[in-house]
Amino acid sequence: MSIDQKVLLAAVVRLKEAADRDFEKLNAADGALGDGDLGITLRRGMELVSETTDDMPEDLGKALLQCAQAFTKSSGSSYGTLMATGLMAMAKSLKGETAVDASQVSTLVAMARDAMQARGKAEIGGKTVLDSLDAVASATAGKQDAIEVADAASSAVDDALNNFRQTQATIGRARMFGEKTIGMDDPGMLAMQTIIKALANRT
Amino acid sequence: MSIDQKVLLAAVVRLKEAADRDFEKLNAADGALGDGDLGITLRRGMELVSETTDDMPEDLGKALLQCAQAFTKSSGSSYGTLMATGLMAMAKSLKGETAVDASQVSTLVAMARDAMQARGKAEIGGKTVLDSLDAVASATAGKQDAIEVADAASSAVDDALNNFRQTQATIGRARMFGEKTIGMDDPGMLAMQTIIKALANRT
Amino acid sequence: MKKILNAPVDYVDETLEGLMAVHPEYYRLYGETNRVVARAKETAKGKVGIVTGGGSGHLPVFTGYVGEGLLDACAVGDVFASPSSEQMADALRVADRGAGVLRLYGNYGGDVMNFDMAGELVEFEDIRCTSVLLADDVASASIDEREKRRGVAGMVYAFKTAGAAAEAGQDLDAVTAVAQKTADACRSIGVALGPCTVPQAGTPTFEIADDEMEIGMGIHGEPGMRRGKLLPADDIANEMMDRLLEDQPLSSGDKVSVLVNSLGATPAEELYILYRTVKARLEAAGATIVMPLVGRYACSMEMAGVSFTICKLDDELESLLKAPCDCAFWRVG
Amino acid sequence: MKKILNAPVDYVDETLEGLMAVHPEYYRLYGETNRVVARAKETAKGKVGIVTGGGSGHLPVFTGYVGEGLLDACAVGDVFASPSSEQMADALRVADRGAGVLRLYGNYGGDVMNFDMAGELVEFEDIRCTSVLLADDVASASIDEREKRRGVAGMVYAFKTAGAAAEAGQDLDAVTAVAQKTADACRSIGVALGPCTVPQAGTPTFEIADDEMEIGMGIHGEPGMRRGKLLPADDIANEMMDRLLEDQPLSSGDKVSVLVNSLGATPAEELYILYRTVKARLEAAGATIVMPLVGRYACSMEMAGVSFTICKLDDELESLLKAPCDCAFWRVG
Ligand SMILES: Nc1ncnc2c1ncn2[C@@H]1O[C@H](COP(=O)(O)OP(=O)(O)O)[C@@H](O)[C@H]1O
Ligand SMILES: Nc1ncnc2c1ncn2[C@@H]1O[C@H](COP(=O)(O)OP(=O)(O)O)[C@@H](O)[C@H]1O
Ligand SMILES: [Mg+2]
Ligand SMILES: [Mg+2]
Ligand SMILES: [Mg+2]
Ligand SMILES: [Mg+2]
Repeated sequence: MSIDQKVLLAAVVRLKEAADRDFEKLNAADGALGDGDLGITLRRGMELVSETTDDMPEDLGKALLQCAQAFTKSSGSSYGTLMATGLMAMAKSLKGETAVDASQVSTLVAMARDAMQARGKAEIGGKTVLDSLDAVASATAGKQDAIEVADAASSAVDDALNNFRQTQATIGRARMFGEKTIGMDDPGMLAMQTIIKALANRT
Repeated sequence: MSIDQKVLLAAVVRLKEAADRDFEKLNAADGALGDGDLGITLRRGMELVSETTDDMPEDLGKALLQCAQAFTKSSGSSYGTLMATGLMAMAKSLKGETAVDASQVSTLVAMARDAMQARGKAEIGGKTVLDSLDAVASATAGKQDAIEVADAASSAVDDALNNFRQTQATIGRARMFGEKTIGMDDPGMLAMQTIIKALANRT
Repeated sequence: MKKILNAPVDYVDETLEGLMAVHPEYYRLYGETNRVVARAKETAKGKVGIVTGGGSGHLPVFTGYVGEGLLDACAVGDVFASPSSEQMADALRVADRGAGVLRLYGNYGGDVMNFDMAGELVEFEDIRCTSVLLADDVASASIDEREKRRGVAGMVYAFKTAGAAAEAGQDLDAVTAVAQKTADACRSIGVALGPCTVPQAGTPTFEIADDEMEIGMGIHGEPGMRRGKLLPADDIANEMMDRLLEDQPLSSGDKVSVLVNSLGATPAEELYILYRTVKARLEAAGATIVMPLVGRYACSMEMAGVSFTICKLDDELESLLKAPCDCAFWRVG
Repeated sequence: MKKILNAPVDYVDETLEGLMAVHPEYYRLYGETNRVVARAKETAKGKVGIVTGGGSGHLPVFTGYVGEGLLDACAVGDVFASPSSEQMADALRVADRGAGVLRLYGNYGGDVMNFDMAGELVEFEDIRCTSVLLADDVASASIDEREKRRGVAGMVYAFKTAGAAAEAGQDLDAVTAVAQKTADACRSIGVALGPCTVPQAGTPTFEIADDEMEIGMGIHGEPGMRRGKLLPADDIANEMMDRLLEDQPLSSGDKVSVLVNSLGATPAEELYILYRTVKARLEAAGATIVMPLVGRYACSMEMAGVSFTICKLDDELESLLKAPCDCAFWRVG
């Protein structure tokens, strides 16, 4: 199974539902280590994306660029900007394509990760959303089958959270909380769990 | 018995004690209807008066002027200024005298009352310190004997409080509390009770 | 007590010490008790003096407005307490340059008695004094008892216009007339959301629930007209404007200045939010707004809340309001 | 939530609406979302532009400092949230008069990413951009990790000196160098006594007991260095000065300016009380104080507390600091 406009539109619906569902949870997680707006950022971003689904281009590059712009417009929060950056990187590489194979997911996610790293200047391993993406890129690498890819991505975001929970935050507002962050989940990694699970249609 | 420098000095000692004793009570009464500084005003005034007792002039006019100045200096609160005004009026009329008879008390208190009324522009009957002085002036009028005068003054300040308790304040900060002041004592009348009782050496 | 201070008894003297250290170009201390603030530079002989005075805790009021085109001296009391008549007399003395002095201050019992007494003291020294009292707080008495109203932020307008008149060389009677005209033209009302603490008392001036406000509360926490649920900004502004316009109706062609003033803690953001409604209401009444003032002009330390003052202008007052002035807290021109 | 507002979501737009209504002589709105504040009057062709941006709730920072001798434009985010990169790009566009634009703002993750992105966007339009980030809060990282420090009130100094350099006709590299020199010369620290409430969150940014203070707390309530009992003013000032002087030692002959800044609720009186100790400490270190600033220059709405900023000056910075500037919140010269 390959990913095309129809698949993307269905994913947007699931993503919006997931953003609504996890709104409070993400705000609370960000509230404990930051300014408590992460649920807002994700929900508002998905609302704006949803408003554009009627004219979602068939060209996947253009479609993802449209999604990126929704995130840029919706707010200036770190997560929104990082999402826009990641989407833009994928958009560039998909320009002109109307379908993409599941086997390419790993490469695309890695592209997003790299662009976001360039933008935010954080290290891999710093307990941020980058580490979730890194885990997803690795876990899906070499997989061809859509179901396998979805399964691998879905467990990778869970694993990433588990693997980093006992480490200390080094980036963003959370950094100031130092050792207190040990044992706590990074809000951005939680948000990526919401996103990947919705994309993979796994719960 | 006539009042002279020695009597005055003894009265100052009693007044200072009384001001210390009633400090909290007067602050609390003023706190309920004003700014809560009346105990401070009285205590601070009597402290400054006490500091000058070593050079208290024999001339009662000069002596009372000295007391008045202590009250002017100590603070700018209404009560301090009214006290200074009343003392100054008595001082003017006693200039050059070294003794004054108990029979003159009524006239002197009336003088103080009138000067304070001119200064503060309140009516008699407005539930202020003026009404306490008015009651004392009336009750001591025509009395010759020091003990009789003291008794009359002492019960007059109590009666004034009882007579005005159920009326409404019309002057100063208390005015703003309107009907709430019914049933409450005017702080300035309470302070005058402290003063007159200490002067009369009655409790 | 959530305040930054040393011994409460030193609050005012230390404030003045810091103020002098930061602004020697504007202010100097004067008088036996160092409780008079005068202009750093002596004014020219023959200029009418303007003196104010009152309790501390209201910066920029009163002390802050000593400066060119404004006041000549200020007698400084303890927090929320009148200065003594001796201190006021000192302020009158330093302000007198042979042309007499206007006493321009807020209508509070203690201040009135002490300024009267101070005037009597300096009369012996042949200093002629006049008085104008600000009584602009519409919440503190009905219009029939205007003389009982308290003075609040409206005094800033009177300082400005009288100060400009004196600087322009007008004589004592003329300066006094300008001040009186301004005082008559001002109407103010406040709303309080939270109290402040008088250092020497140590407890908040009043209690108020987390979801309440009090319309008409005085700047020392004097009880207001109505306590109720905290309303949206537009509703608060409308209620305050209702009271002000009821008291001094405006009609087409009127010119006003308006002061939207924080009592201390309320941030600038919220003053600007309120100003939208203030402007809309004034314009709806047909009035033209001249030189609106939005900020902290007359505070009660860390009290949360705002006050509105409307000052109705004629051509004379308008030009005096726009004339230059300069102090550490306010500059025009 | 003890605040004066309408719908929380409108807090920023209504603030801007009021600000424009009061000060049309200083400001105008620009951009698709009306979230760019630019100077009312277009500046001359060839003048280097200076743009800032950041979250709202800090008036006079950031928006307030748009004005002559200061900034050209500001991108305005929601309360305590970065503006979007599109808004920043609009600010860069309106500020560009052909000589390039300096991005001068505080070191916060979101702002940095968005300003970088905005710069990439306008690069396509041939607008040359440089960046200087304020990272003056000594409590937010050790001196070895200076690039991780947050930007706080020190930015006021950088706005002033860079603004003066641009107004004097210096080119982009020179203006950028002045801004960087100022940023390097600034050290700040805050102390918080009470929180503020972000309208859309509706709850206070942090909790703190009635007898506690937190030294080093950030302007958005970021955790500080030490929470403890509320100390006397002189002790608070000494502890803050210890940290600042440890970070940037001063010696005889040094010239500094110092900003004693209220975070919002703390009244002017208390700033002056603190200034006594600040002055004593600077003078004890042998430094000369130039143009001390005491007041509300960078706030966090109704937060209670203060910050100190020391800006070490050389002759160039001193003369740029003293050069004229004019906005609704600050005037020099
Ligand atoms: N520089 C960065 N690089 C990578 N990830 C980051 C960076 N900054 C923040 N994040 C991620 O974003 C999350 C916080 O996002 P958000 O709440 O939008 O931040 P803020 O509100 O502080 O702008 C963090 O938990 C982290 O995963
Ligand atoms: N104008 C006045 N005329 C007569 N008595 C007055 C007047 N004003 C105040 N008082 C008396 O003084 C008392 C309050 O004194 P004080 O606490 O010193 O006032 P404040 O603190 O408001 O200056 C009142 O209870 C009243 O008895
Ligand atoms: Mg956040
Ligand atoms: Mg945020
Ligand atoms: Mg009192
Ligand atoms: Mg008093």
